[in-house]
Amino acid sequence: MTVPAVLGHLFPLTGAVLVGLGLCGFITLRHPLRQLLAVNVIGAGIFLILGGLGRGEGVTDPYPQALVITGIVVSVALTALGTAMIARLSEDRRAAGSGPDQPKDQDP
Amino acid sequence: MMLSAPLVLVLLPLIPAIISFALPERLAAWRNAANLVAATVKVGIVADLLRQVRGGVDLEWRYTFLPGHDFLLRVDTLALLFVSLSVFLWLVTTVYAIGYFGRGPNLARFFGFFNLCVLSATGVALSGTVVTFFLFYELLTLATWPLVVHNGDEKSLRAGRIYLAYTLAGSAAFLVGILWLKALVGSIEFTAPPDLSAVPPLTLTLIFVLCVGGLGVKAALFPLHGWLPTAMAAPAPVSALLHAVAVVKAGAFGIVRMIYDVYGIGTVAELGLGPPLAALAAFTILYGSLRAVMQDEIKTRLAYSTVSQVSYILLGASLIGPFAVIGGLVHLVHQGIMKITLFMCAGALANRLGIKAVTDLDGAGRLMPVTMAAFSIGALGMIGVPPVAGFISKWYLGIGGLQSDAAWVVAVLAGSSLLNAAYFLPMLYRAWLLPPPERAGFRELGTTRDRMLVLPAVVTAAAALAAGVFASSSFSPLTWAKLIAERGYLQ
Amino acid sequence: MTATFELILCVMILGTACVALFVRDFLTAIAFFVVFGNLLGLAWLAMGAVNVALAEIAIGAGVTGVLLVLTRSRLLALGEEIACGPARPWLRLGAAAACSAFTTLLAAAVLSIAPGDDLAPVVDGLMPRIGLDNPVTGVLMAFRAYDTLLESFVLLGALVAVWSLAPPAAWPQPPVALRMADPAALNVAGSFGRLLLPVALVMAAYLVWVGSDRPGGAFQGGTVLAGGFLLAAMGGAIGLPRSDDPRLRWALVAGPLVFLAIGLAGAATGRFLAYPDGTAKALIVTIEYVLAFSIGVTLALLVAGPPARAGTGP
Amino acid sequence: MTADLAPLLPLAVVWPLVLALFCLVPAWGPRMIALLPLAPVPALCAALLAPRDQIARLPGILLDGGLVLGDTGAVFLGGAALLWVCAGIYAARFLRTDPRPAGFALFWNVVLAGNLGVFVAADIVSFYVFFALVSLMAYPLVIHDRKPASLRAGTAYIVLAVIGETALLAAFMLASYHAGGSLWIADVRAGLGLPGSPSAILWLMILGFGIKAGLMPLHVWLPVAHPAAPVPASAVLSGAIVKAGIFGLLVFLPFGVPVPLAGTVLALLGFAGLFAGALLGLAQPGGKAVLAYSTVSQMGLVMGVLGAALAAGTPAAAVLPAAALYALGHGLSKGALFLSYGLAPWCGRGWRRALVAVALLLALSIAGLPFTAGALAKSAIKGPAGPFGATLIGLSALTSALVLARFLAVLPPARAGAGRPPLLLALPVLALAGAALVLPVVLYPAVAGKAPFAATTLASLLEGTWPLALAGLLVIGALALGLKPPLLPEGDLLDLMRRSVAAARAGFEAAVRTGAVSMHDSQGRPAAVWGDNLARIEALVRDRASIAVVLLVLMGALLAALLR
Amino acid sequence: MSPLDLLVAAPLAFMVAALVAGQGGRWLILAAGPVMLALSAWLVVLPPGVAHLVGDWDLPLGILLRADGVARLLVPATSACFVAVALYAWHEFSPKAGAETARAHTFWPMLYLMWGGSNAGYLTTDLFNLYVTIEMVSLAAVAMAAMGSLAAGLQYFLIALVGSLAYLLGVALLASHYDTVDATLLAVRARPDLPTLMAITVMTAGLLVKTALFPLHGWLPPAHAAAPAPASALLSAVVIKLGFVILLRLWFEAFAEIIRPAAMDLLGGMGALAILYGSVQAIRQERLKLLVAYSTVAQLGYLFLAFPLIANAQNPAEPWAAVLVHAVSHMLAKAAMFLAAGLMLKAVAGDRISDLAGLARAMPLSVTAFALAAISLAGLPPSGGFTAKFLLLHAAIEQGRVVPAAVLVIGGLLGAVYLFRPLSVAFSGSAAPAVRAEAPLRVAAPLALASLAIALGFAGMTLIELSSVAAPPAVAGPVQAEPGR
Repeated sequence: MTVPAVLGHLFPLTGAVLVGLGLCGFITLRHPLRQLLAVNVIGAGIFLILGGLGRGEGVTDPYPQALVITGIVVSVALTALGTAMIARLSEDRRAAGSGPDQPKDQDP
Repeated sequence: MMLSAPLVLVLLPLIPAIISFALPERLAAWRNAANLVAATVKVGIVADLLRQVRGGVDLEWRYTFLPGHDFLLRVDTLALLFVSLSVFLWLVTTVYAIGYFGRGPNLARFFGFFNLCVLSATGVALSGTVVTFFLFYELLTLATWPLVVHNGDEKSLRAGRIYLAYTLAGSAAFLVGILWLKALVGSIEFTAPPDLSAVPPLTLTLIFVLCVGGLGVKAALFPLHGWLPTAMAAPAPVSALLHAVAVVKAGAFGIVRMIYDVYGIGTVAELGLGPPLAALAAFTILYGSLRAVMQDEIKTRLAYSTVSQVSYILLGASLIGPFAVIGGLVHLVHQGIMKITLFMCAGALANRLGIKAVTDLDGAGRLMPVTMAAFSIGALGMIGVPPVAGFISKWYLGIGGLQSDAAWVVAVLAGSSLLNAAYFLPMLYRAWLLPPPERAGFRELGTTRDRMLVLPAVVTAAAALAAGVFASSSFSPLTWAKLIAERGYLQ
Repeated sequence: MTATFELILCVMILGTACVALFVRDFLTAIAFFVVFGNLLGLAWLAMGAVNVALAEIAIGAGVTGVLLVLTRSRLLALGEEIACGPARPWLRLGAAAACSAFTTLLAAAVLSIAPGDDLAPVVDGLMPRIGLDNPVTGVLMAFRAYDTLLESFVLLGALVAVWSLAPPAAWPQPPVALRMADPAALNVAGSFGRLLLPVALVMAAYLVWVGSDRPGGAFQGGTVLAGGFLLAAMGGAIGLPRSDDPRLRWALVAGPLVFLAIGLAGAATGRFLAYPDGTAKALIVTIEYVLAFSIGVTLALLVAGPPARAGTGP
Repeated sequence: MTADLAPLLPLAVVWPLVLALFCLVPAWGPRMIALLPLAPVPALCAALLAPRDQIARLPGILLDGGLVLGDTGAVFLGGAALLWVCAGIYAARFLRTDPRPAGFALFWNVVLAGNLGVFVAADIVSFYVFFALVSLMAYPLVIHDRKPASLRAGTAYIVLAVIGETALLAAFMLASYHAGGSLWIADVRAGLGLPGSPSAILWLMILGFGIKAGLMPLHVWLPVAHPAAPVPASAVLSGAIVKAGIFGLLVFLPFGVPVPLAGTVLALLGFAGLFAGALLGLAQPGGKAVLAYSTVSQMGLVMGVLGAALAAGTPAAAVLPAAALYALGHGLSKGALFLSYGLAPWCGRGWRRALVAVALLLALSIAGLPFTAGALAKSAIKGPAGPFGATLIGLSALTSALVLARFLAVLPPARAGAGRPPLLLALPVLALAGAALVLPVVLYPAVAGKAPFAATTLASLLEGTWPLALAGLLVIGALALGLKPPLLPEGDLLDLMRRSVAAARAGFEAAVRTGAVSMHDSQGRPAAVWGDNLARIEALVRDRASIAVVLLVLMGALLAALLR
Repeated sequence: MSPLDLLVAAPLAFMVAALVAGQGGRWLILAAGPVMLALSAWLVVLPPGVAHLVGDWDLPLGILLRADGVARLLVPATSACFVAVALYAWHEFSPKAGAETARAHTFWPMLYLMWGGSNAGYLTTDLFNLYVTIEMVSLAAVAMAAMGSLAAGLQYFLIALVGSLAYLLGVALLASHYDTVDATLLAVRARPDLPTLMAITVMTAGLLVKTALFPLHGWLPPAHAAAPAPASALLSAVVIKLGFVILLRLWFEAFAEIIRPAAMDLLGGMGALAILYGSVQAIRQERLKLLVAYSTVAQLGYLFLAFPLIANAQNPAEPWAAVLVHAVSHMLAKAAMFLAAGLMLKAVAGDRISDLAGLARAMPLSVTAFALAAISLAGLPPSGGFTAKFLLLHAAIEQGRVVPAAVLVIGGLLGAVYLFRPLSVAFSGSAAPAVRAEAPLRVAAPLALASLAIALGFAGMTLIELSSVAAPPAVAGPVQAEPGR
């Protein structure tokens, strides 16, 4: 295997590892905000795979680029919603006087 | 009209059903009128159909429901037997229900579902394909459930639960059976029994067990009868119709269809399915009677009696002989008329005198002689005392058993008669012979409502008597059952 | 040389990601996450994807970072600790094993895909029909304009969703004030914001303009604009609007609406989201400007969060 | 006879039913009791005038049935109608103060219709219907006074009646089937005589008819039921209704073909009843009970003869007329005796002596005093009875005489102030007694083919008299010594049966209860455990991290499945 | 102009309008309802094979919109649901005391966003475009779920996010591998190699999370049960269907040729477990809305149980139709049930099943709606649910598959058990609780939906014909499709 061939896969492989890391983080981290961060890492990994595999001679395929940009915007929109929810939940918990600690998955 | 007479017949109860659901309580009189008119019209239509079918006219209405599954309504002799029974008893029960409830709560609901129930029963009768039958059979379950839980107390709710559990499980088994059969031999119409020769006997037997097991739930065949006695929590008009026509008969009718129109007697005989079924039916007959003897509540006793009596039909169907078929079919009608009489009377007693248990019956005959007279005729008919109709059924069943080399049938019939006597006669004894509790100023037929409560039972009791006395006249159930047997099953 | 650089870059990306995920202190985590985002931007640059790099740095690292920081401070103000969580050892071990297996499989799959810009020629072949030079913008605004249209609505929807979280009494108050608490800092930020807002406006306009031909475009422009708005708000240069302000609402919907209207106009003349010959560039630029403005406003408000009762700020 | 008299047969049956319907009309019901004597009139006419052996078909009724009047049937019909007429007259007076006249009239008429119908039915279905009517509808007559004793008696009656009905139903089904599906009695009887016919039919018939006719171990209802009914009802029960059972045996048993086993058993049981019935009757305190046991005894005689004839294969022509004659004589006499029992309290002074005289005459006739109608009947029936049977019959005169003497002994005393009995009560007694003493004599030639008393020899005279004389001696001796008979409860075996049934029932109920309790106990608490487990599973799958883990596992599974 | 575009564009336009209109946003349904229903009708009657490329940009790049059987069945049903839910929500999400509230304002734009998103999802064949549409729908869904319980909403949000990303990962792999994400092109190009299978795996898994197939359903019951009734209705009826439709496109269109029977059986098995598990859990619930939510878990199982049945059928058109009919009737019935449940619970001011006593008298129409919906959900005739179950059972028996047949039967019975329990309570008692009369529209909405679900039972042939329009080859003909070869 020639070096450029490996290089061609370098970023996608990094992306794959990022996906795995993010997933591991999502499983082991309990706080929703941290899980949100983990999700963002997964997203970044996916984008790297998508973009990295579209890498050609010197320039990257515009098609995956466009998809990645769309993806990034969607993911920031969702992250915004997520953070807003986390903050509001915390407020509600505080107002209800329950412990601010772990999000409890109790029945509504 | 001529072409779609079956459809009209089936859908007619929809009109009073909708009217009943829609009318507010203060227009109860209009609701009652609508119900009565519809019931009467239906009797008229059926009378006309009886004439036509006797003349050999065949009416059907077909609609492709799913690929390979036709929705077929067909008027044949067997269908008409069931339909005539149901329309007649519908009319009677409508009158009775009006008298029974007066101005109670939930009546709009009651009459609405009552009509749906009749719709389903008519549909069951007129179904021309197995799938059509299944549709109405299931619809029947749904339409009767609200009637069973009508009273809304804990007992009714429990009864409703048990009823659903049994019947839905039954129809599920039935559905599996018919789909299995369909997968093997294609679409199944009653008029054209499928060619089963290519199917392995074991498979056929299994399918038969599934179907008969499924139908046997409604027909209250022995291990599957548990729902029926608890369903007694329903008000009397419901029990009456449930036991006489709608539910149990649908199951029995379905089994008749399965044996004669789907499998065909040849196949059933080849597979040797008749004797086990007959044995089971016989066991049910005796078991139901035995249990009935032990009950104190009147309606429960009647319910076990139904368990026992409906199996007469199955016994007749499974014996596979001309007389047995006739006996089974005619019992379909006779049992209906007699049992509805009993239930209506029981309801009247409970409604007017608060009598629910056998031990409360003391002197009921003195207080409500007309009701008790009707009850007595029904009870005697059940025992098989001639000339009430039950005797005719027993006669044909017995001879049919002998024709099929099953002399034990006679013994079963005899045993059942004795047991029937054992649980009916004490009731008559109490009612007629023991002194009543003091009830000042009680009048049985004081108001119109009273009369509507009592007279339907008199009508059906008279019908039961007439069906026996004039058994061989040209419009008797027996003659019709013979016609069915001749046209269909005696080749 | 390039290879070494890229290798080191990848290692750093992985390292920062690890730290961002698993470090105990959440502020550190955020800091590393922002660095991670910027490194990713570098990676995109290394791949020659300047458009993505811009978006990643502006949105992925910048806006997300701000969001995380703001949320953290809100939670802290409410007394909530953002702990790593009491994950049981066996869970960690299992998760690590499962994720490694997954990663291995994923890596194997990735390795068996040959990288290549096979679609680039196709795109290039189509570019003349819309009269633009930047193929990414071409894909975004023409070939896959449908995606972009829906995406603009996703962004709008996200804001509506965030608004829906408003406590009943808070509607239609502005979001929590972003003003800095420290007067000195506020002063600095205020002047900075006042200065930066026009700059941001100009820069956004420029980014959109060049987007037709060189890297840049509506999203990047919108992000810059949002950054300007946010800084200005922090410095108190501008107040955040009430959510029932009609001007605000029109500003929010203007971009998606214009996009949709032009798309429907295309449908009236031929095909949904088709640009009539010769008008493509003009229409695209129009859409991009309005869209960039709306995106800017939307993003800024997304970061600001749901309407809140006065006095519940950080 | 002319053909236009044919409708008399259906009329004979329908007319009482019409009267019964009138009884249902509230205003008329109580007055219908006055019309009771009219009810059997068409039947009486039919018995005399209706064409013989000509089937009157009833299309559409039951299973296309029909009515026919045979020779035997005519004797039974006529005798029964006569008895019913007399008893009707008696009842019209006797029940004048009864609290439930309408009900009595109703069931009287219904039972009458059934009783008459049995004698004229041409097909087994009609026969069965009429038989059921007469069996079951007699129940209200038995319990008419509603006294506890009557009710108990009624219960015994109805239980055995239903068993009998059921046995008959089964027998008829089998018989009809083996007669090739024919429903005509004639065919059925012919079929029964065929070699292949199952013996069960005969046994069932003996059971069914035997119950009705009081065959020995099945007779238990009779001594309690007959006395329980009002006097006129007792009279018809004992005089006419039991005859339905005898008639059934007569009509269905395949005489002419030897049926050794069934015949012998029937004969043994019958003759056992002949003596045991009489002896048990001696031990009864009540007059009506004594009469009832006498009936058991007399019917035992007839059935014993029938059994003997059946076993020997005696042809029907030799059996039927003699038995019919005997039944006729017994029916009328027993009716008269019952009525006289009811009459006794009304008769003061000389009237009582007259009554006792009539009763004594009747009793002696029944016992077979020579030159009485009873003696004629006995001599006629000895023919088919065979030598052994004839001896037994001869001996039975002793017991019969004793039991009837017992009856005379317990005849109730006159009421205070009783004088001349009411005409409407006395007339029927006289008429019946007359008929009982005359009619057999009149009919004897037709039966025996010779003039009555023609072959009377001294030997036969002695043979007929010595038991009676012995009886007279015994009675006189007993009276002289002041002996009292041991008192037995009515219905001998009945009490025993009742007690054992009660015990069995209690045991069974206890067993059921125990079973139910143990069923309840065995229901454990697996449901709760299941619920807990399900809740735990659900809590697990609701966790985000677990979902992610599951997701990974699922991915692995999917990939594995896809790669397979 | 084509309904394919307008079905997406119109709701988005209404979203904009609702956002701008503020207080008056709810009035828009009066315009949107007829418009969308008309467009749906137009879609149904389009000639077969209608499809077009957005902006006329050709395939490897462009996006194909298509009016196939799936869309023709699901779009009208979705529209019906939305219209009914909107009419129902009319009062609930209205300005209080003349002033806008957050919910009253944001509910309506989100409703339209969800509407547009689901329509877009049904119509497109582009896998990346589908990603955007599921995000549109999820976003609105999360917000609606959060209206009831923030905790449940957050849970839903995070899990859905993971699901979306898994799906996106697959799309990324496919896009790199085949240079297209169009399902119709992939059907031609796809090869059974590791990246493709990996992509199928992660996409499927991600979508299963969104569709809440057992054992990935944990997020669903709390979220669906807590949300306000109209939101619950949309979540249970519409939202989860989108993920399922994408799965259909993947498994029977794009990768029909390379998916092996074992995978089909795996999904079928999970479906079976879902039916049993969901039903058992539903039986155990004491709260009405949780019961209905678990019923959704169970009902979703049927959709997956059908997968192996379709794949192995002699005539796959029938089970294919069955699965679509089931989706449609579940949509209608479940929406109706949630709405009716909302009315009933509001009337008694409780949330437990035992609170419903006597309601059959007090609010017969709502109970009727609930009952009709229950009939369809339990698969009792005559109803769409029955037609679907009937066809599935038929297929299972025809193929001699005992386990699916048994599960279908048992599932139906369990369904009846849990659905008739609340009804039974509603029928109980003899006194009618005093209940404030509801607005006719609110009462009519669930009733109309439930009646539709029942009415579907009478239109079996039409539904089957519709479902076969432009069906993928794997499910079209009577020719045996050999998945996996």
